[in-house]
Order: sequence, then structure tokens, then C-alpha cells
Amino acid sequence: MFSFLVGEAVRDLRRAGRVGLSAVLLITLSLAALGAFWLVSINLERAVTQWRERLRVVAYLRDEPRPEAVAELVRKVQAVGGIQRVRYVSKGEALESLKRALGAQSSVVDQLPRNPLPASVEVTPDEATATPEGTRELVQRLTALREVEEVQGGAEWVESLAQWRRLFQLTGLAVGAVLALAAILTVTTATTLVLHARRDEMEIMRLVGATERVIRLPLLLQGMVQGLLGALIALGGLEAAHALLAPRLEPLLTLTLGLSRAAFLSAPEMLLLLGGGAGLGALGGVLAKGRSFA
Amino acid sequence: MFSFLVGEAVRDLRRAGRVGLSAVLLITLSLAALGAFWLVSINLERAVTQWRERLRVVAYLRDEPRPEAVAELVRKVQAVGGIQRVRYVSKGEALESLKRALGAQSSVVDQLPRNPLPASVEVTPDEATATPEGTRELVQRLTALREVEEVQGGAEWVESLAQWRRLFQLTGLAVGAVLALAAILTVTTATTLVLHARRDEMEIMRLVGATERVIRLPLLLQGMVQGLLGALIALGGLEAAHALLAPRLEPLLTLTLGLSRAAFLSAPEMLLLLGGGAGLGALGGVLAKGRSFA
Amino acid sequence: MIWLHHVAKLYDTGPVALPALTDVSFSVDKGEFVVLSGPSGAGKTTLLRLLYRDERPSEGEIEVAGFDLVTLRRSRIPLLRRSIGIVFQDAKLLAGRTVFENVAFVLRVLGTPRGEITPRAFQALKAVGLSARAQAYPAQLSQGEAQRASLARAIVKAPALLLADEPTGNLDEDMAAEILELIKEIWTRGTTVLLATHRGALAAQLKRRTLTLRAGRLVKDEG
Amino acid sequence: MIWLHHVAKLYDTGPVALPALTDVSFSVDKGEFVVLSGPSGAGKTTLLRLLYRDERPSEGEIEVAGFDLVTLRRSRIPLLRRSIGIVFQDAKLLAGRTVFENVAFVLRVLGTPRGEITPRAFQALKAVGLSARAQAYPAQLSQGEAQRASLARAIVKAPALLLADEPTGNLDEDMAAEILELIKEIWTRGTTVLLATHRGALAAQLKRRTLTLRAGRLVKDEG
Ligand SMILES: Nc1ncnc2c1ncn2[C@@H]1O[C@H](COP(=O)(O)OP(=O)(O)OP(=O)(O)O)[C@@H](O)[C@H]1O
Ligand SMILES: Nc1ncnc2c1ncn2[C@@H]1O[C@H](COP(=O)(O)OP(=O)(O)OP(=O)(O)O)[C@@H](O)[C@H]1O
Ligand SMILES: [Mg+2]
Ligand SMILES: [Mg+2]
Repeated sequence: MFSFLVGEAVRDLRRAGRVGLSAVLLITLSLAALGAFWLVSINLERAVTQWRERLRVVAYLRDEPRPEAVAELVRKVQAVGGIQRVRYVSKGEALESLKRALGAQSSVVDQLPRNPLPASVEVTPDEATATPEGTRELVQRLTALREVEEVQGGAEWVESLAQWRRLFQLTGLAVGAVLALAAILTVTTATTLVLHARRDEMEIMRLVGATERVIRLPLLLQGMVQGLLGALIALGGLEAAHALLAPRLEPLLTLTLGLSRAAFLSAPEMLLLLGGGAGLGALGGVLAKGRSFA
Repeated sequence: MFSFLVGEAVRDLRRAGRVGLSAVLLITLSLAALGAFWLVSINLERAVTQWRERLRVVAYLRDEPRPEAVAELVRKVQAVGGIQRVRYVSKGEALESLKRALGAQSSVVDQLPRNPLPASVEVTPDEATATPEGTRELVQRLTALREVEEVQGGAEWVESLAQWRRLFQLTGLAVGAVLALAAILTVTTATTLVLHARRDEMEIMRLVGATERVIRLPLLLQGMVQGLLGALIALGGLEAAHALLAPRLEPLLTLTLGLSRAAFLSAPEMLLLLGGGAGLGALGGVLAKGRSFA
Repeated sequence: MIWLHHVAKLYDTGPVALPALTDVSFSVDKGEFVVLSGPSGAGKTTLLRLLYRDERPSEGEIEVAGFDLVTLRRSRIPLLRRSIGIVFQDAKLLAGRTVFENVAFVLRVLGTPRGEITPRAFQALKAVGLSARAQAYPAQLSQGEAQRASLARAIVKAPALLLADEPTGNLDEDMAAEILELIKEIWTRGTTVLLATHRGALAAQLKRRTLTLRAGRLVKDEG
Repeated sequence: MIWLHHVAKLYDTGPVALPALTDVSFSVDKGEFVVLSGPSGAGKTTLLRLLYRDERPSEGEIEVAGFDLVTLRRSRIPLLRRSIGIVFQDAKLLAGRTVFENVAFVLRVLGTPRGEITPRAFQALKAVGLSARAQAYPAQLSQGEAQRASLARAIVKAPALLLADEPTGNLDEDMAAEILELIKEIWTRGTTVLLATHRGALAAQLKRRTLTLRAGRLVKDEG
């Protein structure tokens, strides 16, 4: 009986013919787009994590503390809460980094009669605090310290970062929903085609005593095969695109997102994509109704 | 006869039923994606144009020229060719802008005993020269001038800009091709469905003496209607998305791309999209073959 | 084997609901050979469709081969149909399969052991004189050949009940006589037969119990 | 009206190419009433299909209603078919349209003025006794009714040539006699008729010139 069902499924696939091919291609496109979005999403998530790591709030100090007092100061700053890491920057270090930042115009620094820059502590907020509100509160808490003259940075940058992430999540949800819809529509359409090509046959099969299982299971199988095939091609295409583009893109990625390499889907994620394809195909196979034709 | 053909086309649309609806939806998705890409492309093009406008090469001068000699100098620089605009920056102006750039640390500048910055000319390359090679040559030509001590900027920035544009064009071509393929596949699939639902009828129509025109024209019409409908919905969706997102996005756009507002498609571009949808639908209607079923 | 009690069938066709059958009651015992006669449109095909549960009666009760068709659950319809062989008036062959596959399909659906399928299918095709056309597709058959293929499919599973709707409608006299002989032979081997025809002469010639329908009413039951 | 010269038809069915017609020659004059007789599978339907250019002959020449069917271009086939009324053995009605629409469709395709279509279609349906079922869909018809609808569609355009393939195959005796009367009436009004049947008795009863096919060969031409 099993060989019979598989035989019927193969017959259905053949019957779908050129249109079946279109269906597989459309599924491929849908899944490739979904996969591409996923890939970008993964890499953007990595970038967001890195950005959050790099988020800094700088507290300028009234006076440069004596070397032996630095540890005590750092402990005090740490105690305000919501802080992941604290780094002390002396007046000398500050001037050095200004010199580096000025580049071609660094000669300016050499002509200064004395170092005008204050000492500071660079504070990295912890994950929970790396939000616009969290940072704003952190700035307030730092400003309240007696040793601190002025607190800079953080808030707006985090604000913009958070906005990007929100936008990204929104786009992701929209794109994902649209593509999932397209994929389901496609499989259903393709299966409806097969079903329609088969409608008279199904009627006759019922009349000669075939059970619904014998009639329906091959449809589900062919839908699954279409979905799986589409997913496989999509995955292959993604891998190829990644292999081809990643080396060219990495300089740009480093420049703009600060990522050193573009990650690909992990093995479980790839399996999920394949399983999703097969499941989608099977769903299309089950959902399709030949009855929609007058 | 015309009312007869239209009547047949409407009958075909009804016959496609739920699947026809899927087809229209899929066309909508395809065209919406194409349109969205187009929209992004238009705005990126605008940004690229702006960036190119802002591209600068700075030639630092050996000595600050006397005020009455500035016009002569600018003319001389202009004469090296490939230049759109030249702006003279005096020592004083240079210090001012450094002060502005330093922001919180601007006090450094006030403590300088004398102005260490050189005078310079800011050169904007013309369109043809705004390429990595063009800029490199421009830098060489400027360096050759007697008054010029050192030339900075341009090359790498243009390099990176050109790379972004190349990447963008590549992505654009790929995405466009894939989506066009998907759209054509979809319409063909949908029309094949209608055709298949109609195949027996077409056979009988031929047998009772109907001409190919009477048989085929309604198919083309229904394909066109599907395409047009899809295009209309897609356009509506894009307008809605633009109206909803543009105000939220504009701060970000200003920040990242330097664009003050997100442009929408112009009227001719919208007509082109609609015409493209109708044409695509008609093409699908003509290309579809009912014969693909065994 | 068959038992009908005050059966009526109204087709719901918009404003006018046509009565295709009105107050039909009769029964057929196991092993009987009954002819269902009546002019075109009398309701013969409708009656047969009620018997294999392709339609449900608007009124009345029906029992076939031990199944109560009024209460029969959808999932159990295949069970009913497996015990019935049907010769459809319009053949109803699977268009994408050869004549042989059409006949073999029934056996595969029934789960017949692989080795038995081919010989039994060929035997049935030989009985209706179609073994030479076994590899032809339905579209390549003459109407008479299609009708014989339909008969071969009906008898291949040796059903307990054979419903034959105009099994000789597309056949010439010689072929018709042969086919009737064949059906009689199947009947003598124990199958109950209900044969519908609009040819009064044929009904008379068979000399069997004849039910006569006229405009949906059973007007005669004799012989 | 019809002229065949050494016509043969071989169906290409894989390894064995079956000769459905072999060396058939005859002619039918304008205004004749000719019966085409022969057992099931003799090639009657095949011969008719050659006449309305649904198939092309493997050999020989055919002329119908002034068209040379061997050289006829595809685009001109509709012209040929418009002058022929065809009653198909299996009715071939458009499934998505009512009986009335099926008949009216032919007139619309021919470009008949709007006002004429409805009365002419109803007249044709009345002639075959189907006006009561005008709004029914083909699936709602009995086989006999379907065959009559097919006849109505064939005669509605008052064709120069009527090809009728077993037009009474699904009809009871009374209805068959009526339909034959109707066809004769159409013939007396000037239409050339070629009527195919496997019922020898029917052919004899018509008392017209009869062409007899057997296994694809024309074995008799008499009457
Ligand atoms: N599905 C249907 N919907 C509506 N009416 C129907 C349907 N099927 C049959 N009828 C009508 O019911 C009546 C009986 O039809 P049925 O097919 O049972 O006749 P029949 O005796 O088999 O005739 P024939 O000898 O021509 O095949 C006819 O008037 C027919 O038009
Ligand atoms: N499309 C086809 N392909 C292959 N063989 C065919 C095709 N159509 C008909 N035949 C074969 O040609 C022969 C003649 O068929 P045809 O339909 O002409 O017979 P007929 O005289 O009309 O018979 P009937 O009275 O049963 O309708 C038959 O053996 C048939 O199987
Ligand atoms: Mg019937
Ligand atoms: Mg025939």
C-alpha cells in the first residue's frame, strides 16, 4: 500500500508538470527571501549586540585623582548600578587620543602650553541599562557624584540605536509575514492545480471505493516534496550567495556595522528552514481545495 | 462581439475563484516588493547624488594668500580641470570649524598661542571626476600646483561610496530579476489554472466553430485584469506604507543618508508600475499553456 | 440485498425543485437478476446513484448489502462501494491511465496481493473482449470500447452486487448480446444484478423480473 | 457536399499503429440523407471526426462543403465548422453553462444579432423537447436529455451539413423515433445529413442510402 501511495504522489508531481516546476521555483524564491532576511537579521543582531557592547557614557572629573585613589574612584562609580564595566582615562591618555583623532592636524596638540583636557571615567552600561531611559537615569546618577563635573554621551546614540532596532524588528515582522503568506499561497495554488487536474479522477476513485486516505495522502506527499525541494534549492542558493558575497562585503561590514565577518545559518537553523519548507508544502497540500472551481 | 469577449473574461475570472484571488494577491506581493525596491532605489539614488555633491578634496596651501590674491588662486585651481566648485578656506575659518568640531573640548583651541592651521581650498569634483580614479588624478594635478603643500581626502571616501553603489546596483539587479521572475511565474500559473479549468470548454468551443480570437482574447483580458488589480493594490499598499513610515523614518534618514525626506514614486513612475502590472498579467495570459497537464 | 422504503429524490435546482423519484419502494433479494426499465429521464440513473450512496434520498429509507444508507457515515462509504460493482452509463474511466490500469486500480485500492492483480485484470479485460486494447488510454477508445472497459472494471473484483446502467447503450446488437451473456454468467456465479435500460425490447428479451419507472414513479414490478 | 478519395486513418499509439480506417472512398451529394452503419469500433466516429477536421487523414483526400480538408489552414477551420452541425456521441456540452447558454453560444460565436439569439435558441430546445430543462446545467441532465441538448445545439444554426453520431444511443424507443422524425424534417428543409449508428435495425428502418463500415473498411454502399 505504501508503494502505491508513493506511486500516486509521483504521478501527481508529474501531472503538475511545468506548473509544478513553477510552484517549486516560487517556493524557492519565497524561502530564499525568508532565509536571506533571516541571515541579515542574524548579522544585524550580532551588530546590535556589538554596538551595545561599545555604548559608552563618559563622566568628566573635576580633578585628576592621585594614582593611588583611582581604584577607590572606580569602585565608587561602579556602585551607582546598571554598569557593566568602568575604565579610567587620565589627562595624559585623553590628550593622546585627541592627538590620534586629529590625524593630519595633530600638530595643534604639540603647541599646547599645558594639557587642557580633564580626566574621565568611561562607563559601559550593562544590558538592562542600555536603553534610552536606562542611560538617562545612569547619567543622572553619575552627575550626582561629587567627583564628577559633567557627564556626556550615551542617551541620543542609544535612542537612535533603539530606533533602528525597532524599525528593523517592524520591517522583519512585516517582511516575514508577507513572505510566509506568499509561500503558503503559492503551495496552495500549486496543489490546487494538481487537485484540479485530478478532480475528475478523485470523483471516480471515490466511486470505485477508494478511501479518503488513499486519495488525499499522495497530495500531501507531493506538496511536501515540492516544499522540501524548494527549501533545498533556496538553501543552496543562499549558501552560494553567501560564499560569493561575504568576502566582498566584509570590508563594508567592518566599516559600517563593525562586524568582522558575515555569519551563515547554523546547522539547526538550516534544518529548521528545510523542515519549514516541507511543512509548508504539506500544509499547502492539505489546504488546497479543488472545489473552488465552478 | 466586444461585450461577448468581456463577458467571457469575467466568466474566466469568476472561474478562477479562490485561486484567482491568490493569483492577484501574489501579483500584489511581487509588485509591492518591486515597487518598494524601486522606492528605496530612488531614495538611495538621491542620497548618492547628495553624497557626490558633498565629496570634497582639500588642498592645504603653503602660505595664506593676501585677500586680493584669493580670486587669482581660485581661478588657477579651477584650471586643473574636472572641478565643479572651489571654495577658499582661510586660516581663521579653519580654526573656527575645528572649534565647532571639537564641541565640548573646544576650550583647547582658545588656549593656542597662535593659529597652527594652514589655509586651504575645498575642491568639489564634477560628476565625471567623482570616481576613485578621477579623484586620484585630480589629487595629483592639485599636488603639482606650486601654492599647494599637501592634498587630502577624496579618494578613499569615493572608493567606499563607489563600492556601496556597485553593491546596491548588483543587489538591485538580482532582486529585480528574481521578483520579475516570480511575478511572471505567478501570473502564468494562475492563468494556467484558468486555462485548465477551461480546457474542455476550449476544445468544445473549437468544435462548434469558435475562432482562436474568441477563445484566447478573454484569457488575455482576465490576465490583464489580474495584473492591473494586483498593481493597484500594491500601489495603494506602498502609498499607505510610505505615508505611515516616512515621518518616522525621516530623522533616521537625515542622520544616516543625509536625506531630509523620503520621496515617493512620481506620477509617471506610478503609471509605469500599473502598466507593468497589466502587461505582466496579459503576458501571463498569453504564455499559459493548458497542455502542460498530462 | 437491496431494500427501499418510500424513497423520494428531489434535486435542488434553484426555484423549481424537480422530483426525480417519488415514493419508490421495492426490494431485491440476494442472487436476483432484476431489470430496471423506463424512458429517458425516468430516474433510472438517479435510483442507481442512491444505491451506491452518490446521492442521499430526500425521503425514505434505503438498505444495500447490509448498510443503512441513511445513517451511513462518510468514512464508511468506501466500504459499501467495495462490495458493489458499477457500470456507469458514461463509463467514467480515469483519463490519465490505460484501460489496464483502470481495471487494476480497483484491485490496488482493495489491497489485493500484487501477484494477483495483473492476471485478474487481464482476465476481466478478456471477458469483455478488450485485451487487445489494454494499453490504450480512454480518449483512444470508441464509445463501445469505453463501455466494455467500464464493465471490466466493475466485474474484476467479483462484487456481491452489480449495478449496470445501460451497459449496452453504445454497443451494436452482436456485442450487446455477448455482454448480456457475460452479465448473466456473472449472475449465475452468485452476484446480484440490477440492470437499468431504456430499451423496452431489451428488457422484454431478458425475461427477468422488471421494475418499470415512469417520471420517477415505480409503475410496474413484474416477471 | 462530402467527397472522400482513398482515405486511411492510422492512430499513432506507440508500438502498434492501429488502422481505424482503410481505403475509404465515397461521396455524398448536397441534400442527401445517408446512414453510416457498423459495429462498435468500426470507425464511424473516426470518419466523422475527419469530416469536421478534428483529425487529419493519414492518406487520401477529403472535401467537405467546398473545403479541401488536406490543405485547409488552421485559421480557416472555424469557417468549415460553422457550416456543419455536429451531434457528438458523448454530447460534449460546456459544463459551466446552462442548456440554453450552450445552444445560444453557437449563435453568439457566429455573430447572430442579439435579438435573434433567444428566440432561435428556445425554438431549437422546443424542437428536441427540452424547453423545460433550459436552465439546467449539463451535470443535471439525464444522458438522454444531454443527447437532445447536443442535437439542439447542432440544428440551431440551420447548418448546410448535419453530422449525427449515434443521436439516439441514449434514448428510449419513443424518444428515438421522435428525434429521427426531427432530423428528417431538417433534411427536408435542405440540410444534408450523415447519421452514424451501430444499430443495424435502425439503419434498416430508415430506408435510406446506407454506408456500412466493418473494421475500418467500407464494405457496403446501398439503398
Ligand atoms: N444532478 C441533477 N440535478 C438536477 N436534476 C437532475 C440531476 N440528475 C438528474 N436530474 C434530472 O432528474 C431526472 C431523472 O434523471 P436520470 O438521469 O435519473 O434519468 P434516466 O432514467 O437515467 O435517463 P436516461 O435514460 O436518459 O439516462 C431528469 O429529468 C434529470 O434532468
Ligand atoms: N484517439 C484515438 N487514438 C487511438 N485509437 C483510437 C482513437 N480513437 C479511436 N481509436 C480506435 O479506433 C477504432 C475506431 O474507433 P471509433 O471511435 O471510430 O469507433 P466507432 O465506430 O465510433 O465505435 P462506437 O460505435 O463504439 O462508438 C477503435 O478501435 C478505437 O479504439
Ligand atoms: Mg441515465
Ligand atoms: Mg463512435
